[in-house]
Amino acid sequence: MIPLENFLVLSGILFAIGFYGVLARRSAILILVSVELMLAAVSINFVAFASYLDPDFFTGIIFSIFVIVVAAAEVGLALGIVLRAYRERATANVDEANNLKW
Amino acid sequence: MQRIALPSQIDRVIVGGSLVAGAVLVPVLVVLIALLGADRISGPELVWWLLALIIVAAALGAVLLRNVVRAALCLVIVALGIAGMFLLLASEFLALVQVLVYGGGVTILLLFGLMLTNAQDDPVVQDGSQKPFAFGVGIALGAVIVIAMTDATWNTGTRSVVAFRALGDRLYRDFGVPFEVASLVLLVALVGAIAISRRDRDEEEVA
Amino acid sequence: MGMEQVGLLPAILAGAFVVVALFNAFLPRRGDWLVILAMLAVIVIGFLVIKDFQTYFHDGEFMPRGENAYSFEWVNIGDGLFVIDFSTWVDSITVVMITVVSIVALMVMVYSVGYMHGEQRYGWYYAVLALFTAAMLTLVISGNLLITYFAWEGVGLASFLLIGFYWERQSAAEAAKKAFITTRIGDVGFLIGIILLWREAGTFDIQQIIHFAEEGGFGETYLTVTMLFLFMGAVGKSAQFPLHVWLPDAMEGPTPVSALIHAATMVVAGVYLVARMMPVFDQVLIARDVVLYTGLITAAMAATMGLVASDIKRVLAFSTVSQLGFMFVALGLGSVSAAMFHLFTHAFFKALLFLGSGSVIHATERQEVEYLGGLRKKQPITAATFIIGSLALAGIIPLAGFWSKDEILHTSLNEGSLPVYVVLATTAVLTAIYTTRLVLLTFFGEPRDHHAYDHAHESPRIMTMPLLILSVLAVVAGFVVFTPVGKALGFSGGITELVFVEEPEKFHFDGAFALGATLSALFGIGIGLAYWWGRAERAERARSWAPELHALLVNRYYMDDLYQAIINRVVLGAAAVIALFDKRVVNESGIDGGAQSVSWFGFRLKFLQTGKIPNYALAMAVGVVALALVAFRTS
Amino acid sequence: MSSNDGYLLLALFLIPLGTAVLLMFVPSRERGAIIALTGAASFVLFVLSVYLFSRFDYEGAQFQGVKAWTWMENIGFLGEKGIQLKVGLDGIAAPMVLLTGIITMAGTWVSWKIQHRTKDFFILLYVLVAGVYGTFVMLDLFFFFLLYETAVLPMYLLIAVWGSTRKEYGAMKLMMMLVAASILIFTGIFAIFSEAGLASFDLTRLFGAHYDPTMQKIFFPMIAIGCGTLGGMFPFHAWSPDGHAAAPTAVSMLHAGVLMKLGAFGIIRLGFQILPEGAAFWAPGLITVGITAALYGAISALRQTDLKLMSGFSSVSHMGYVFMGLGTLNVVGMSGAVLQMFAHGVMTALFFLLIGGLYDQSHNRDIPNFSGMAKQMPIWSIFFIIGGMASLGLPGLSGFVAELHIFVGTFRAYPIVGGLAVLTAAITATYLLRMFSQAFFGEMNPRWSGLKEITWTERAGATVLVLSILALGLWPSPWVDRISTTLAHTIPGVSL
Repeated sequence: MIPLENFLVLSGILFAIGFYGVLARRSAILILVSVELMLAAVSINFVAFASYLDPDFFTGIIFSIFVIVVAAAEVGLALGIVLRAYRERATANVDEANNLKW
Repeated sequence: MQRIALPSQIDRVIVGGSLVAGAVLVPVLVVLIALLGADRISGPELVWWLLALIIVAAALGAVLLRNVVRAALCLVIVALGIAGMFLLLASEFLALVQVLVYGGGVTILLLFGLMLTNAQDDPVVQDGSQKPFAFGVGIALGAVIVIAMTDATWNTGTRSVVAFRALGDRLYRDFGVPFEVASLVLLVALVGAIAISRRDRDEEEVA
Repeated sequence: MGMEQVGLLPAILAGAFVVVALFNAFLPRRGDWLVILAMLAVIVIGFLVIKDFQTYFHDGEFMPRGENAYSFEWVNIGDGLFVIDFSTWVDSITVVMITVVSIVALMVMVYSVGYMHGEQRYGWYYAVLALFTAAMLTLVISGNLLITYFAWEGVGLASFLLIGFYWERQSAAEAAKKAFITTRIGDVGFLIGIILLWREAGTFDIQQIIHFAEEGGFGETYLTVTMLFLFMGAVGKSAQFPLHVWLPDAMEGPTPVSALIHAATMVVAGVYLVARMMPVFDQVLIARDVVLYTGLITAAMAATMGLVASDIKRVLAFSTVSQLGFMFVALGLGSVSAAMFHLFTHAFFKALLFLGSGSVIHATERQEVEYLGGLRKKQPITAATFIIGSLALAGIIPLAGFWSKDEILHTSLNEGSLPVYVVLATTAVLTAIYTTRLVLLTFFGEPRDHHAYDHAHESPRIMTMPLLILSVLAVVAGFVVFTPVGKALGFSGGITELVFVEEPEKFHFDGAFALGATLSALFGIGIGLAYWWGRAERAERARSWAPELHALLVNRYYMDDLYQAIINRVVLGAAAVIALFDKRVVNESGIDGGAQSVSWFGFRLKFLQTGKIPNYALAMAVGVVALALVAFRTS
Repeated sequence: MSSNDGYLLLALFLIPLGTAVLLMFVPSRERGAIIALTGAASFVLFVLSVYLFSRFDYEGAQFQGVKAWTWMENIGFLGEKGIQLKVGLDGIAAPMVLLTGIITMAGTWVSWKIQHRTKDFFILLYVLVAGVYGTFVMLDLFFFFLLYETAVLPMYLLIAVWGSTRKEYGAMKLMMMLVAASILIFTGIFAIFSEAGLASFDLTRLFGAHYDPTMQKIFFPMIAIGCGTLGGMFPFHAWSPDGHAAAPTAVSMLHAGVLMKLGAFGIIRLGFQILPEGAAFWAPGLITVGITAALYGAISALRQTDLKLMSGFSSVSHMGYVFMGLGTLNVVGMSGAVLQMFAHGVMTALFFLLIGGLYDQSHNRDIPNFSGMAKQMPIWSIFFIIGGMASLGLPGLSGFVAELHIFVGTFRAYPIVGGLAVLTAAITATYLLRMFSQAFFGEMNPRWSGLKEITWTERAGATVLVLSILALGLWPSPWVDRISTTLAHTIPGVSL
């Protein structure tokens, strides 16, 4: 049997990679991609815990479904924002979106 | 809308990706099969290792590749790998959903986004100035999570296969209201996405 | 009416002060009559008080320490811990002081009716005179050191107001300021001394303090330091070295004021104070020596300065300082009697001299001797009385000054040492010289300023009457020491016992000694006559004869310049440094600097606000990792 | 003083508050109504203050006229009687109430001259007065602090809108320093609250509570610096000269006259009465700060040419005496400190009133520019000289009584410091007399021949203040008895 730790470590690594992507990427779309990676990592976590720890077995899976739903919604919304920003500023580069600057 | 150069891109990605994947995967596969033969690991574990390798490699590709289209397509591989993981965890329904939503919808959306924002015009400089810091923080975060996960002792019980019917019962009976809320969220998000991304009237006039 | 009502003396005048100060504009003659009436009432009551006091001398019964007449509590903290009693104390010293103050004050007030006639602020002048007299009477009847201080400052205030009476003149304003600040420095010591006495004795009551001291309640060093502080007050008020500098400048005030305050009464407050505290001074001989030598230095120094002064009032001022020095010498030798006797006689002839000089100034509107001369023809009464006063000052038998000065010289030889006597005797000769010079240059010889001379006339009766009365007193005041005279005045056992409370047997008239004193005074007068008789230009010759010495004396030993330099360099320098410190360090560095450093940091830190979301995300991530690590550590 | 007088104590701070509210409904154009209303209010307050002062039983050391209304209890961290509107008067607050009454009345009269936004000025002024009265009579720590801040905050607007000479700077500096100081007080108050463990802000109960000596030693300086900043304590006095220079007349009067006393009052209330061991530990520090401030302020004042700056530094010097008196830890010295609070309040209010009367006409306060003013403005000069004489400690005027007590107390504890303190009085005399002889005496400067004598309202105000100076100076018993009894019985560890 595959130990639970395997899944957990995998999800951790995946989460860290996604996190790196969020911080390091400059294109808004690629940041979205990285966010998706993080969400996926969390999903693995949920399902693995559900499978190994939860006698009822379902709660984690249902949460994963919600995560996927929210992820889909988020991508849709985020793309809308990116498109809008691109039209306004002719770039999808987040470094140039610095209206909050002093 | 600007030019769309998708087909040739996808060809190159598929061919190049397959070559790279093959070059990495084949030796690993050999090692794993050898381990399996020596009874050091079980069959599901072999599959897990393979999937894990693919997922990590693809994820790295998604955050490291300079070509945006390739990076986005790497996400598809990650999504599919995770769907495999779900299968290993005996939740076929989730695997299905994962393939449909991520492998299909999300990726297509992202690609559209890329196309519409002309991201490929300047594919080389995709990384921000704080990349080294991000690298350090990423490593640190990963290390923290991994140490935390392995440090703990998990009281693992028996596993059972998810029955579709029981899942449906839970989803629509116990989690009915959240489910409805989630669908509402989706709806609002879609409406919102349209509202945000559509041109204002005066903008159209200018255009 | 008796000693219990002694508090009425200042009260009446204080009332007159309030009424005249506030309402003089609405009173006929600006209220001068009110003040004079009050003064007359004071004299009547004062006479009754003295009469009452005399009953203690019936049948030779000797009451040396007087009587605590009246008291009420002013402040009482901790049920007796810290009490200020408004108590009065009448003894022989008080009686002498009341007599002197009320007679001279009345003379000056009457004289001022003529002298100050037509002045602006005429009512205000009388109001302050009333204030001064009230404070001075409070000072002399007080039985409590704090009340003494209270009155002490009160007379200082009145003196300030009267020196600065012609405040439109910058010099008068400066003189008033100088007088106030200089005496204030002495008062610092006085107040410290009072509080130090209280610290050990636990009371401000003079008799209790004396009692405490006589029982040895104070440590010797402690008491010495304390009495020296106390003496500082006397030094300031009585214009002794080194705080004598204010008195010559104080002559900027109206001349009657100089007569009252800066010759006869206020400046002797220091003498009065030391006399009052004599039993305590007796416990610490070092302090008494300090009194002695302060007096000696002052007497000699002031007399030399008086030799060259050209302002008629300043000569008299130096003479006052010098005579006060005589009194302090007597006190330093432990003889209250001699000091008080000299105080008594000096008050009359010095007031006379000042009022006489006022008469001259009133007539000529000049007060430098180089513009005077020959005035005896124009002002016979003034000249005659002035000469009587001068002779009294010089110490010619049998005028008042002779007896008292002789007594001090006597004491200095008996109680002190030969050097002290020699210095005093020399000073007495100098006194005779400058007195002669003053008289000669003012009233004899040829007039040097004909405009002033032609303008001059004898003063009106209201001014000459006080001169005549005072000149009579200047002649006879010394006789009171003789027993028959005292008995005639109503003091059974003679007035000697009144004035000479401590040592009733002490006053001895020594014929040989008196002859010596008279001869030395005549010698001084002779020198003066030889030098200045009809020849005013001799003053110029003195300048050429010893220019350095002359400059030294004219510039008053450069002490004023020294003090001015100290004020300018040291005090104002320190003030500049501290003001700069406050500006630069406290304000600009401390407060504004603090504010600016916040603003500086804000300016620097704003660059962290890049506006780039990935930067914020990175910071957040660092925080997450750090928090996770913390969670690790704790679990 | 009966407990029904508690209603009057409450009225002391409700009347000014009500006046402020009423003023809001008076149209700004109705100057007559504004003057009538403020005049009536200030007079009633004055009468009430005098009445309460005279009714105060000077033999009773405890709070008198205590009255309490529950406001918050058994909520959250508060227990029974958690926060109450509790009023009461003791022998320290009584003279302060009287002082506030006097200065409010004089300040109101003087302010009728103001032409610019008169109504708004008076609204803020009366809010300030309400805060001052409230702080003096409140026996609840919560309301004490609330009203303390209420008294301080209107100052900013009053200076920034109606001030002169770098008013924004002065107002900002004053506000920043006082608010920063309030943080210290606030911390101290909560330390006291939690250390007492009574779940109550009732001051009378907090007085009796037990506090750890170490905690007292830590928090006393916080209270002392926090309140001391408002009291102009060296080296946190920097707001005072600039703030006074910028403030309009009545505000300077109230500020130097009353608000600075609030600081010293806070040190007594919160510091000495609640944390006596901390106070005893830090008393030498207070003495040091006090004598330094006294000398420092006096010497700085020697060098000032602006009349208001000079008065400001003079205030620093005189408040130094207050801290010195408090540090003596004996009844005489501490009584002197409270007396000095009263005495300085009255005479500094007189100074600012007179300086304002001059500045309104001449728009100049530089001493060297003036000469022979006694000719042009004799009444003004006489008032000024009386104030100056009080300031330099002339017997018969208020300053002497206060300073004498402080000197005596200091000599009891530290003779050398006492000597320096007496010397300071001579320096005070020096700078004041220099100013007199320069500005008042001598030839009149023809530039000022157009100046008029101060107005009748100013004369009336100055007369009230001078009468107060004389009253304390000539008959100090009513003050001394009240103050010393309270101090002797309410502060543990204070020697007689």
